[in-house]
Amino acid sequence: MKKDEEFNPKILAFLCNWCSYAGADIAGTSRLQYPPAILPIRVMCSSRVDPLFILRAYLGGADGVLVAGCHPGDCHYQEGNYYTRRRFMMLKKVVEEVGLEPNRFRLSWVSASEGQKYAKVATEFTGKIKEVGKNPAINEIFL
Amino acid sequence: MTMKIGVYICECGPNISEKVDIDKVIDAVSSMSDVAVVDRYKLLCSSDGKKFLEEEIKKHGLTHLVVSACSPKQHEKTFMEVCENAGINPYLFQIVNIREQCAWITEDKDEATEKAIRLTKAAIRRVRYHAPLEKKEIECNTDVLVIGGGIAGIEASLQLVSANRKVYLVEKTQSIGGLLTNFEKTFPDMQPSSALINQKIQSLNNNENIKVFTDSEVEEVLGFFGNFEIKVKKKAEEEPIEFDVGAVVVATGSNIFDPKKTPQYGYGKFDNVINSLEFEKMNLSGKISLKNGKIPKSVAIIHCVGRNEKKYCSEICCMYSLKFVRYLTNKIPDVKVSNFYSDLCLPGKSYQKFYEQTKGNTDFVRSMDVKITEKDGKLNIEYKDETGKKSDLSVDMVILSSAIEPTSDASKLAEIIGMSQGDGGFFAEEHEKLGPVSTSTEGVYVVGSSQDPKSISETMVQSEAAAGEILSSLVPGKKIEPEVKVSHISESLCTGCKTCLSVCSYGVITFNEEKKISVVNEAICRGCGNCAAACPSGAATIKHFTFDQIYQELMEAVK
Amino acid sequence: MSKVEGTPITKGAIISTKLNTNESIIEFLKKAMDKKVFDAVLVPVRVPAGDSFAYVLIEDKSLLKDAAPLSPIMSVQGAKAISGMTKLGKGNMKIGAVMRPCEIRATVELTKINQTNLENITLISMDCPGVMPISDFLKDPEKSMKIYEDAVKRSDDKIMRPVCQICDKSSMVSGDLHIGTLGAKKGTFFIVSNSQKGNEVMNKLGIELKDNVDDWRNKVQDVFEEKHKKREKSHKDLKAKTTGLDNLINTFSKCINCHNCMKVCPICYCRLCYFDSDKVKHTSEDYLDQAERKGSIRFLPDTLLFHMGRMMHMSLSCVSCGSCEDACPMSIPVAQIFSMVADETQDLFDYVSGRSLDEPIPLVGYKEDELHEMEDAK
Amino acid sequence: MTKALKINKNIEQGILEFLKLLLKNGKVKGVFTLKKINDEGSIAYSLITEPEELNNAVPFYPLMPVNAGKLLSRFTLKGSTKEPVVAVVKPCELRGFVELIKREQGSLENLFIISSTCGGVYPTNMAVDGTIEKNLSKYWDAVKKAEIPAEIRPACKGCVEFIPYTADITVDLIGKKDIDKQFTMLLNTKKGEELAEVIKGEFLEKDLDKETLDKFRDKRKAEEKKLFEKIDSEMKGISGLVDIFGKCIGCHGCMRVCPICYCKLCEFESPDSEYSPSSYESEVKKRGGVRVPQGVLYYQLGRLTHVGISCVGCGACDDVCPVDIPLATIFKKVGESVQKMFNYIPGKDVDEPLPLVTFEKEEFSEVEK
Repeated sequence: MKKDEEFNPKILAFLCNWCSYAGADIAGTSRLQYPPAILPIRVMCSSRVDPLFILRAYLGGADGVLVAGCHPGDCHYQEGNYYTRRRFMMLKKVVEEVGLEPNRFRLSWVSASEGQKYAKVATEFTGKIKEVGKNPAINEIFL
Repeated sequence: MTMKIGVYICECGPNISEKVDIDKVIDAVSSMSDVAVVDRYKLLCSSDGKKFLEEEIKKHGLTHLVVSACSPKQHEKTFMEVCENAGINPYLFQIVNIREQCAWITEDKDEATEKAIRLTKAAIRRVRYHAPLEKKEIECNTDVLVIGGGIAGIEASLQLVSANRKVYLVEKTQSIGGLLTNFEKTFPDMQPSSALINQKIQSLNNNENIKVFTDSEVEEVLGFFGNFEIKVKKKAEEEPIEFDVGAVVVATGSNIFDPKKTPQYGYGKFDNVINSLEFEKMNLSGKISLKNGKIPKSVAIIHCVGRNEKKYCSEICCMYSLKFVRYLTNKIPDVKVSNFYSDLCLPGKSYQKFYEQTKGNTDFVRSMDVKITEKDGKLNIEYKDETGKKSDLSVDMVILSSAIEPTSDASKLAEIIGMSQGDGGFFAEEHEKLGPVSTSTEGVYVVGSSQDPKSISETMVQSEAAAGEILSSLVPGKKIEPEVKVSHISESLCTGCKTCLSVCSYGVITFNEEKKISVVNEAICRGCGNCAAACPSGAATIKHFTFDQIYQELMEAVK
Repeated sequence: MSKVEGTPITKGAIISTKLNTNESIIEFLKKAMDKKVFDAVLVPVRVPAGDSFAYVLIEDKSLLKDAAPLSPIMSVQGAKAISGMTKLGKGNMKIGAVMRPCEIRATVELTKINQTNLENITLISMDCPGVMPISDFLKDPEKSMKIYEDAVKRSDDKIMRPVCQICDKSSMVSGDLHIGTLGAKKGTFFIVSNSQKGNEVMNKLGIELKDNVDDWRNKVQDVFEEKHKKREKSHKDLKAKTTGLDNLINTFSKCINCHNCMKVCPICYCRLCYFDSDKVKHTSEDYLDQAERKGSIRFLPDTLLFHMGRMMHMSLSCVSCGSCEDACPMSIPVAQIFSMVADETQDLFDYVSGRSLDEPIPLVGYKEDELHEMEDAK
Repeated sequence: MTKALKINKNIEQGILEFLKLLLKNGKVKGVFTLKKINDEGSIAYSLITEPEELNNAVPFYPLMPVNAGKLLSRFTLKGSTKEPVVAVVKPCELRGFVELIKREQGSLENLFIISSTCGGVYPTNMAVDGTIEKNLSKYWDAVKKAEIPAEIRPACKGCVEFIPYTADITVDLIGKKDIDKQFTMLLNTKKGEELAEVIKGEFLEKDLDKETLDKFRDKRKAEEKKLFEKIDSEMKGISGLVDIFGKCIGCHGCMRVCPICYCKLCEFESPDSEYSPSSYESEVKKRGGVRVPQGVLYYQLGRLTHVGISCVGCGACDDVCPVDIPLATIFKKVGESVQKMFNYIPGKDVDEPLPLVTFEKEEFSEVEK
């Protein structure tokens, strides 16, 4: 197996187009600093995020996965994020129950104006992932 | 045909070039398979930049384009147009945001560069799996159906016809005008409402662009934004009238709460207990009198009738109760008026003033547990005052200020149009802030008190808003472009479990009973992708955000 | 009656070594990787828990320490690994894949129906002593390792899969290279080449091909002869027990429709099996109607249809690897029955599944002058 | 109190007679139940229309060759049965069927369901060599004493849902010492009462014996706890999972026999789960090596996210696994915890929506933590 080099985490962030992606943009335009470990993937609505994507990302070696969408009640598609929330909770429970680290996965509500919050979440979560450590799946060959 | 991907990195002046080592990015991605060209440019969104890209695409015969620049919210469209001009499908393109979410979030150039490389690689791997999507253009009908001939419907119609749009106005009673025709005056200006409504009805009647159907009800609404097929049934006529419109405005107004449901007020039991609408009519007739013809010397107005039952504040009752005080004191100088209320709702600049001007002519009794009985020919109001002390008052007449509620046939109409009903059974707007007059069905708008209890002025605002949206989105001669990044359900893979149906917020998925599979109406799908995530077998997918595309992107990002 | 398949190969080389077969093959692979003949190799590797072996594509040579070309079990049929990796096209890496002869034969069959792309893959087989049934191995993996080793040393096949015990193609070379241990003097083994690709590899490795593999060829011939006799006898006995409608129904009566046999079969390549598709789903009326005709039907009714249907679909390509039998939770001798049927159907067209890429699958072609014995129901 | 019918007959003959009468009186057109189908004693679910054929039926045989929920779904997949049919199934099979109905994969219309308090079933491979046959008397002794029969499926050992939820008739078995002489059928629904008309017996108002069953449930809970604790000790991190699932041969038998899996083409057998050579190569570059075909863990964890919410813990997956992965225990444990989160009991109520196709606006406020 490959040797571990010094740990700078890779964190996938599924961002909904209307709120969280815009929020992340605001964070940038207002030059808020947060760790570049966060790798954004844009989806139209957080409800597009199939739990299998998160699973694939984890098994594929992502050290953490963040899903961000509009605040409950503010979904651009009316109710999408309520389903996202249920699916996410379900996935997290599964992960926890099979003895993996649920704290590698996070769901956040970030509105189009909440650049501050996005930067905060990104920073906190990256910190958390650094505590949890490198995703062991990255060195696993028998997946 | 072999794939040739062109990758272009925008310096964005100093914005990107100073924070990201662009040459490093170029080195890192050049070796990726199918990548034909990688280059940098000072400002790709400039007209020179666009020209440069266009020529590059042609020169190298590129099949796919990746641009690492700013946020897609800034320039995705810009570069998609470039693709079109250069003759490649705009969806064989991916923009990478290395400015807002990369260059601008860290001072560490190496880190920013590393991230820029990851994101660009991910985009390159994603774009390989892009499929061309064809823009659809649909002819649209610019006529409008307005349901409800009250002030809300009339105002919307006026706005539309004055812009030379054809409007079909459907009213279920025998005449238009709605509730307003029962009022002598409107609050808070106390101007005659006849002035307001009649003049509007006048200008409608003089307009040849409007077709009014009274005694009529909408029977069927099929189709989608720009192309609705309507059936209207006129009472006493056999055949329904059929016509097409591009948009629908729902302005069916509201009812008042039936006080019989709150027996403590003795409505329907005691002659001189009447509801607000009955009082408006009595007042309009010119003579306010008791059942026995006598003039009332004392009148009580009970507020919030039905509020507990309805569980919401009807917003306008306080104001029209104050209006009633004015009616009474104008017509019966020596009358004693008492208002029994629990809270007063007086929002806005003018309402408070109206209250100040009126409160001198009446008592305000803050009370609870109001109960009305009859005592030797007079009405006796038993109540608890603020301190909880039992007390009572004897009056000649009681007016019940009833809550506002949806019309009895609201749910039937919701059914026909496919609108959802929200709290209290009022028609639900798409979004309280983002879409206050649109509904979950594109092209269907809801205005006035059928959406929520409202004053006349608020109603006017909504009617004009809806008209405005329609005028700007349905333009004669201009085709509408439905979303192309929509859901698609594979007929052969669908197992017919209806999971997608249950999660779709827009009801654009229907079930084919004979084939036992779900079918998407791509013309009205909004493309959120909820169904694709919900479908366990991958039968449902969403164009341009397919499993493959996202999977390839994320695997490269975490590589 | 099927014939004995000899081996036509005459060219090869004798390599001396102190290592056992497993080690020698791994050494060979390492060398090939050092010389950049292969960028990566595909070999069975023991899983960390030690209770199974999985095919692993290896670029980092250190991972070869747990590799076991002669693994005691066949957990996934190698052809499935090759098609899993290349059915969507050819990769850029040059890959050396070490597999059992029956796995390579299945790979050849899949290649004929475009389920693999062998352009960058070199197929390497070895004289196969057979594999243990997975269930036997799992009883005590560590012990099983020893048992298998000894059995191989004593070339005793009693502990092997039933179909391995009667395999008369255990050294058939249809890949590019083959490691021969049969007939080899102590401290040596043979490498024979069966293709241009094979020759090039040998060339790059600086191994000269000579005509000195007769000992191997003759020994293979003997083994085939002997196994072939065994095979025909066992098929004969099996026939008596399992053929005829009643026998068939009884044999498959324990089937629970899990379709494991289909899913692990290296030849079954359909994404959606016909027998999982809507075509075998009926209305309640149909089912009740069927029931009424007999007073009672097994539910689901189409078990035999599934197994016989599968024979129609794949017996011409069946390589008798035995994966289906290992996967059957109800211990139905699927592999033995299918190998019996396969021998017969392949004989019809004197076709041997996986013998050569150049032989088209019988049912996608025809000869004008053939099968006359079928005419007029003789 | 429920309406009940007491029949003074040995359970086996009694129930067969009942089923025969149902056919003879034309109450039903067919009987769906377990039946000996040959002299070798193979037992399979059968659809029976001829009363005489019921002589070989064994409705309460402790075996689940296939989860009957899946079979009833097949039977009614293309529309509810026009003719009435009665099915004798185990509680978890009924729950599986109900979960499938929620996914539009079947219909209860014109189906009469008879179930029983269930003592559990033996692993299917014990049917192969006739071991079950030998164990039968031991099995029924245990059931009569409300004890857990030895050697039954692990899933059954730890099953606390042994009382059917939506059956029209529930036959009272557990803890009933005298079922050789008499037995009671609880008539839970109008449909149940309608069936009961055909047979003589004494009608009474009766419920299941709560005390006995509670004791029995405690024994089951204890067993379940053991199983869960053992698996928990093994499911430690990614390497723990690799140790458990590493030997998976990818036969997907667990998916095919699962009463919840209903997709025409499983996501994990679809093009979505096929990997291009380039993705293999990038994985190799990343890890030095990669299993081929890859995706064993992805398949198992992925299935957990698909079926966990509805897993009825029947244990069919355990039996079908050729490499003895303790799938049922894992799926049951994970499933139950997911279900608890939405306080959902799969198969309890056919009108209760599946948790993932609905939502509450106010819930999981802790989610952002």
